Amino acid sequence: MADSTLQPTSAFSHLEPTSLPGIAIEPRENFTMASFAAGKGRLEALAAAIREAYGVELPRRPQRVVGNGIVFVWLGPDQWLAIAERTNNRDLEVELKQRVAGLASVVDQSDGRVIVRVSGPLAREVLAKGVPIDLHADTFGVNAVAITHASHIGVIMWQVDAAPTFELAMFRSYADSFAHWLLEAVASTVPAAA
Amino acid sequence: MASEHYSIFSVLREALRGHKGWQPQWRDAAPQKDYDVVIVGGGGHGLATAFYLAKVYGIKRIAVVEKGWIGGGNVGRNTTIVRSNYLLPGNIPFYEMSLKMWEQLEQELNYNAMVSQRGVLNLYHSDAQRDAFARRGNSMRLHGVDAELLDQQAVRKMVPFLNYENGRFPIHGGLLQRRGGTVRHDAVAWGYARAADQLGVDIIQNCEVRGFRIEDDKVVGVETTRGFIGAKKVGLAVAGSSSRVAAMAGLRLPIESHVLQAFVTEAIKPFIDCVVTFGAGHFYISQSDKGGLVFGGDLDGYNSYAQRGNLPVVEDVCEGGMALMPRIGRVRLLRHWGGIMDMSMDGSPIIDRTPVPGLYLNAGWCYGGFKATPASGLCFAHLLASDTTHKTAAAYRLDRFATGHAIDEKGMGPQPNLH
Amino acid sequence: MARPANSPSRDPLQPQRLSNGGLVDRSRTIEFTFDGRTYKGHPGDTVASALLANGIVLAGRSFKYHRPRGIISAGSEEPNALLELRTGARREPNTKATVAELFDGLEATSQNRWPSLDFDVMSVNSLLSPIFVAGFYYKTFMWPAKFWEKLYEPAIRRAAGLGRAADVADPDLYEKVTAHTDVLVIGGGPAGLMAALAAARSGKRVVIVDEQAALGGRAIDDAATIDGRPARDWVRAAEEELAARPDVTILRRTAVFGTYDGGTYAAIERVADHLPQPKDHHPRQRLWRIVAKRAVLASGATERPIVFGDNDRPGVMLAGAVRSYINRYGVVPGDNVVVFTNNDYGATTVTDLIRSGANVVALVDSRPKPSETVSRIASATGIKLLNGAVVTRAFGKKRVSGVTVRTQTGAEVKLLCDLVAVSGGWNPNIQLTTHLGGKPAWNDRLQCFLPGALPPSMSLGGSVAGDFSLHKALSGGAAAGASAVALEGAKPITIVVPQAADESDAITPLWRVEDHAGKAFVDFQNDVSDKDIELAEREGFRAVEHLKRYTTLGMATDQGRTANVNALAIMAEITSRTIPQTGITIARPPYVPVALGALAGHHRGKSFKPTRLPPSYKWAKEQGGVCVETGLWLRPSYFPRKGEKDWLDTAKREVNTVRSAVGICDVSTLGKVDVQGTDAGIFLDRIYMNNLKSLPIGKARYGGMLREDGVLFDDGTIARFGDHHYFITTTTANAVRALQHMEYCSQWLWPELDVQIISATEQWAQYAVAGPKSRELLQKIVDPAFDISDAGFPYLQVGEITVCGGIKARLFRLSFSGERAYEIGVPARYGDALMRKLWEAGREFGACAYGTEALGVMRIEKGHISGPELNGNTTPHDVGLGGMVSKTKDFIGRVLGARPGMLDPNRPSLVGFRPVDRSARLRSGAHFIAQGVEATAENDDGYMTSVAYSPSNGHWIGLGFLKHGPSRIGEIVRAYDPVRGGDTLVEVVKPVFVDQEGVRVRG
Amino acid sequence: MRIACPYCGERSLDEYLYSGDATVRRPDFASPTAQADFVKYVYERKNSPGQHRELWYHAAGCHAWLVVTRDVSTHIITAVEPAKDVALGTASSMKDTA
Ligand SMILES: Cc1cc2nc3c(=O)[nH]c(=O)nc-3n(C[C@H](O)[C@H](O)[C@H](O)COP(=O)(O)OP(=O)(O)OC[C@H]3O[C@@H](n4cnc5c(N)ncnc54)[C@H](O)[C@@H]3O)c2cc1C
Ligand SMILES: NC(=O)c1ccc[n+]([C@@H]2O[C@H](COP(=O)([O-])OP(=O)(O)OC[C@H]3O[C@@H](n4cnc5c(N)ncnc54)[C@H](O)[C@@H]3O)[C@@H](O)[C@H]2O)c1
Ligand SMILES: Cc1cc2nc3c(=O)[nH]c(=O)nc-3n(C[C@H](O)[C@H](O)[C@H](O)COP(=O)(O)O)c2cc1C
Ligand SMILES: [Zn+2]
Repeated sequence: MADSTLQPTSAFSHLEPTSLPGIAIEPRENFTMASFAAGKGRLEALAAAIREAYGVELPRRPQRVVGNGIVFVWLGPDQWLAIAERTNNRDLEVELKQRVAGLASVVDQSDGRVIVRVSGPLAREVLAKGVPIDLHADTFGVNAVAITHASHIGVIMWQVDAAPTFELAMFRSYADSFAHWLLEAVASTVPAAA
Repeated sequence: MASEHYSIFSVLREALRGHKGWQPQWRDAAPQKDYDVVIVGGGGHGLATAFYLAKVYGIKRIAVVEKGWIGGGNVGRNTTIVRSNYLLPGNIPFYEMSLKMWEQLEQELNYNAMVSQRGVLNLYHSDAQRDAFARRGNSMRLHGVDAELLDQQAVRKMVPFLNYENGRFPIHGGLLQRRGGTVRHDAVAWGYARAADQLGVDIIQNCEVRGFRIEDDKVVGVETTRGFIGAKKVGLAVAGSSSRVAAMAGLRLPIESHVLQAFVTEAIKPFIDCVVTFGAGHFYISQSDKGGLVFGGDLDGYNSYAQRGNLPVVEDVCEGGMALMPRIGRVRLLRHWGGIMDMSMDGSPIIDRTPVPGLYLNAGWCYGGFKATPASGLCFAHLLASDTTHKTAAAYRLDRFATGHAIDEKGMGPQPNLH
Repeated sequence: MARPANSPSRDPLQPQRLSNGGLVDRSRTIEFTFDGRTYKGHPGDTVASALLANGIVLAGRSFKYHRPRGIISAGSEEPNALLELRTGARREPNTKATVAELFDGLEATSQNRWPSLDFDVMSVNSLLSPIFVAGFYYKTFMWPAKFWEKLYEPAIRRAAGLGRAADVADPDLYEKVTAHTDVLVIGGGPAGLMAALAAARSGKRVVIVDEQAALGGRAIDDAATIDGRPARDWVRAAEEELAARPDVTILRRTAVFGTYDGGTYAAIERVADHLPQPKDHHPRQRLWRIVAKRAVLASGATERPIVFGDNDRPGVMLAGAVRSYINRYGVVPGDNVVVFTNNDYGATTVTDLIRSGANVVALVDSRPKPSETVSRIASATGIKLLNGAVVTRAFGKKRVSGVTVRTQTGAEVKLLCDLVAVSGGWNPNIQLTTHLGGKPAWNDRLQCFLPGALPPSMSLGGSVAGDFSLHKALSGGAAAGASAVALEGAKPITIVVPQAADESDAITPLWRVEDHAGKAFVDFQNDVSDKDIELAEREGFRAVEHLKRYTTLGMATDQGRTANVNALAIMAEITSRTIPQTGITIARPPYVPVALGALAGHHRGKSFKPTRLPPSYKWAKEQGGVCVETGLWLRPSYFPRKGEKDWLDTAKREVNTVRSAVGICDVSTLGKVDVQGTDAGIFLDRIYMNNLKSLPIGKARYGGMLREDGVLFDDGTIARFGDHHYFITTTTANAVRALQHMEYCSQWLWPELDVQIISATEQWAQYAVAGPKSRELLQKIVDPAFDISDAGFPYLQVGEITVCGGIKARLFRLSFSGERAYEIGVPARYGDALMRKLWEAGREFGACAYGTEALGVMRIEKGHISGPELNGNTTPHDVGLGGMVSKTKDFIGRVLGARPGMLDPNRPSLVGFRPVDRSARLRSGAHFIAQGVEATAENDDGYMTSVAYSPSNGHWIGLGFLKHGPSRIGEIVRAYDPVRGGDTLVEVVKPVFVDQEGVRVRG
Repeated sequence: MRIACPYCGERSLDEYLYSGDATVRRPDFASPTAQADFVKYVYERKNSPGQHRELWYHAAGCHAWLVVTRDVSTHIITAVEPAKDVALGTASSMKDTA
């Protein structure tokens, strides 16, 4: 919205991209996101429509699939979150409404959630200080998704790559609280200065 | 039947002869063939009921049957708080009567149950909470019950050890009932048992009720692990086991059984003088005469008969504790345990007849029935003896759910685990 | 007493330190203080081993009698040696000297004594001990009644407790970690190490924990031999192998303290307790939540003493602890030692003592005939063996100086000594098997309780299972580890069990020595003697749980780990029952006491709960907005300006501005739920009490949700955007519960409906723009393509629009204030910018920002209900919304809402109030009493729910529930508020104070 | 306690909310005995020890309502099914008995 007089602001007031030995963290907000839920009896038709439009299979378990410029994250039974970079005014709500009209209910979530990326060899150790699920590579591999909580804050998280890189999405209003916890967990994990 | 009178003199006398002369505090009675009244459940309420039946209503042949050892249920595992700072007219007079009875209890029983009116302070953290407490305090005052609304300064003066500086939910003040406090839980069971025993009540331990004998639609006795015991009337005071025992008579109650945990720390030098409840977290605390911090929080939240809880609630409660009193960070938790609560659908108790003639019900005490022990005993005894409702317990009817007269202090509706 | 002549020369500063042996680092000497005096020790010491190295055994005073007490054990079962560690904010009461590791500069102070440990005035209690028997206070202090609280109890409380909590907040950090594993091995002794090796070699994930600083368990304490080499070497090799495997986690200084449902174990790691201070940003302790598919419990066993006269004299120590001090710490706790045992393992202590150069005065073995092991030891060492003999009494005061022994013939002999090593046998550490309700099972041969039914997925290895010898521990551990992974689907592997001795576990029970003189303690810390047990029995407290509660036996910081079995055995003996008939008290978590800070972790102070910030938060702070906690949210409550003296002043100005011009308020915190699907309309009709079928597209309507019991649960607006598309709002407080309720209805009650419920609360930054000038203001924001004139966008209209040059937005013509008003929503990332824009645009209209205070005032002026009226006990009729309740459809709450009690005309119902003296202030929470009657409960007619100073009226106004309220309009009643000293005459009025005709909302 | 959400996998107690007996079903509002039926439905519970079929909500997870079969004396869980499937009669364990 180049011609708009409104500029977006970050939900994080003190989280900057940071790289420390063994771990890097980065807030990520510039996405367009939409959640969609299959209408009753429309699940297969919806899956076909997505296949048709994006060439990927909607995951039926807590997984995500990466398509061409779009990612689908399982969000619960018969529900997904579609995520794409927010370039060229792309608006997934609008886009999906066209493609799955009559098959699913689509809701814009681009602003509802913000994402924090945590990566590096210490990522699992840091996250285990707030996230209660098993992040072992054999259990939670690349593209695995979990809806859970981190330090009392609800998160949807997934693994991006084997670095390992994780992304955690949380409601926007929690961004600062989450960052506060995360920085504490990072500080207590990286070897102390002295 | 032990009849010695307890006093410093009897203790000194016994000290001189190596304490060889003490008698059992109550007889370990064997069941007789039948009784006028059989009370099922040797907890605080059952024992108190037996005592008042004998003492106030002159009933002669009374038995209390207990499946384990007396006092082993909730009376022996609660956080010992007594108070009458209720909100609703159905509740206040009852709990106030109970508090008044606590004030006289030791002389009545000749047993030191350490009734200690050290004050119960409920903290508020917002204007809305303050006003809700004001409503409650005013309700209490209208009933002639003591209540004070403290501002932050007054609270600070009284309990300086709380987190006033960087709390997530600032402490704005508190509702104080000075006459509230704590009572030594075990002593309540033992004191009532001893006093009831002295009046001839049979206290029968290790005797579990497994069924009711019902003839001509009327209860005529109980089947127990020690055989049949006949009874003209049977009163249930089995707290967390209410549904399962009532089911033996074909009844379904408006009750779910939930687990509540309690916690005690290592003994430390006393610094908490009153009972404090944290209005913004699930946490309340007092310090026992031995020095242990005794505290608790919310129910675990799920149906249970297991008498133990789970880790998330342990953490939740301790988080509340640290939020309220960050200086106890290095004090150690010594033990935590659980009890089974007869959570009623509106959070208030039931003292009533049942649809089965001869069978009477005292249940639904939730996690607040310890403070009710004396009044519950008296009102239940009244009902058992006279077949009429004691006027102070008139609201505790079983049919109030059908008629739409729930007594819902917390306004949580028919969700027992939310009360 | 003199040190034996043959003893090797020792460090004069640590007279009891051996010149070699143990895991301590003699190359470094560190200093610590105890009661202000400085001593030396080595890294690897515990405070106890360092004290003992310095020849100190007196470590504390007992709880009740203030008897001098020494170090008894070398582990977490210690009942006596409890110290205050550190000072100031880090002061840590009741710390077991036997667990606390030494660090340079450590400060330790003894407890429960005044003025000093050596001379404790309170030890007069000891003289009064004939009175202070178990339960004496239940019999006394009752007269006069008043004196209990004024006199007796304060005195009791002064004596209560041991150490002191710090006076200020704990400065250290704590954290929590969740770990998942295939196999959790609890205990790093020989059994645990073998179990871990067996499990790890199969490739499974293993976590092995031990509460001590070093692994090895009793194999280290006993300086055992494994595969022909010192156990410590074998342990090191095992550790190295485990450490090299990526899927093995070794946690030292970590005690598993609780077994919970579903294979969850809690453990506490003492991350930095062995350091002067935690490292920067690092925690002092860490709480582990370990989720394990299988657990192998290899927790070993704890030795128990024998009860005899004055068995609490400092210098009377558990035999196994004596061995630990010699072999693990290189300290010999005494020079002339009497060993008193009823079992072979205890007798082995002699060998270690002799090796360390101590003089073994005698081996007193209560068994009439020497066992093979005992004969072997006696002949190898040449010590004096007294069979069939018992120690009847220890003497000495602050340190044992000798014992009286009754020999097999009944003769009494005195033996001089400065250390008595006692072994009454071993109690397997079964606590973690009972936390889920498992009942221990008595074993007659071993004379101890073994685990009974185990928690699901737990198995046992080593002495906890009664496999007492080292050989059995190793093989039992290996088997447990192998079978645990086999059950998890690992291929069976064969593991070679190393060679080790199969020591004898022969024992003949002896619980207490008959006819002893002096006081014989069973529970040291709580000062419970065998006489107290007899008294309890006499008074009818025979059930073990009664015994415990009456005498407080087993209730101290050690939870009776050295006391409980002895106690119940004595009770069994007195009541002529067997031990299994007598039973054992239930063990509860935690296995070792756990700092509360660790159980709270990160969640304290401001981090107790997360904080939610609304989109305009930053802007509001810049504007000086004062924010308050609303659930988890921080919301601006008012925006003070210079010259305003308080919040009230500010709120008045804000209200006036809204009512005369325009104001802006962040209402983003309201719950927002998107409801779609072909049955969305039917669904909403079932969850709202009012009719929604007729709601046209592009319109919004107010609605009320009931609980199934007919009580009003929540209210909000329902907007319709399309045929099958609705957007509803809930109150801020109920946002989460309302969503949950809707999901319950759609998934459980009516899963056949085609309805999709998606929360959109955080997607939209939503601002109320209210006041006569609101449209003009918005006109400057809303893109020109959209007609927001009163005709084009009337009251209750909703629409999808764009603002500020193409930003998508939603506009709702709703009003909580009663003014012409809108709510405008934009995607939350633009929330901050839109607020700034509205602010700028509003300048020319004199706009203000307003917070929850003004919001509250205006809704009260309009008689709109909110939280205080939705208190969980009110019906639609109570709040004046009875007319909205549909009579034609089914909806949640319909049927039970029609019970007689719910429709009772006597229920207080909503009306308004104003003070008769218009300058008087009203307060919510006041109760209504009719004039001329007494202020009593019978005359309580209701209560005030909400009050506000109404700038529009120039006086205070209120809403409240009053019996027969609507028919009492015009009546004057008392608003009685004794807790705040208020008693105000108020006039009952209609609950609308502004624009009663409701014309302003339409503009 | 850990509950295996059929969608998310096994999770700890703190992700879930308990919501009571799953064996009672909402009665017909139009029945002549509706009021008595609703009283029973809303208030009266069997609440017996042993196996219990009960509703849980995966609050911190996928928001599914679940029917959990659990022994309330041991806390051992033997089945977890989507409430939606149970209500529709399509849960796998129900098919078996149907
Ligand atoms: C952790 C916890 C904290 C609490 N805190 C407080 C508090 O601070 N203040 C407060 O007022 N209340 C509190 N309570 C609640 C209070 O303890 C109970 O409401 C009250 O004790 C219940 O009454 P009771 O004493 O008669 O019950 P119990 O002591 O439980 O007595 C019931 C007895 O019935 C026996 N029984 C059961 N079934 C049978 C059978 N079939 N045959 C024979 N006997 C049977 C049981 O064994 C038991 O002994 C708390 C409860 C718990 C668990
Ligand atoms: N022959 C006998 O009569 C006899 C009797 C007792 C012990 N023993 C000896 O004991 C040893 C038995 O080996 P084992 O491995 O079974 O026991 P162990 O005592 O050697 O090891 C147990 C380990 O578990 C740890 N531990 C206990 N509870 C714990 C908890 N909750 N959390 C974390 N750690 C915990 C302890 O610190 C200890 O290191 C052998 O060396 C054997 O010779 C022999
Ligand atoms: C008010 C109160 C104080 C307690 N103080 C202690 C204590 O100091 N030490 C202790 O070990 N247990 C203490 N307990 C807990 C009991 O030991 C016991 O766990 C509890 O009564 C439940 O019984 P159970 O664990 O046998 O089921 C206390 C219990 C209560 C109710
Ligand atoms: Zn789930």
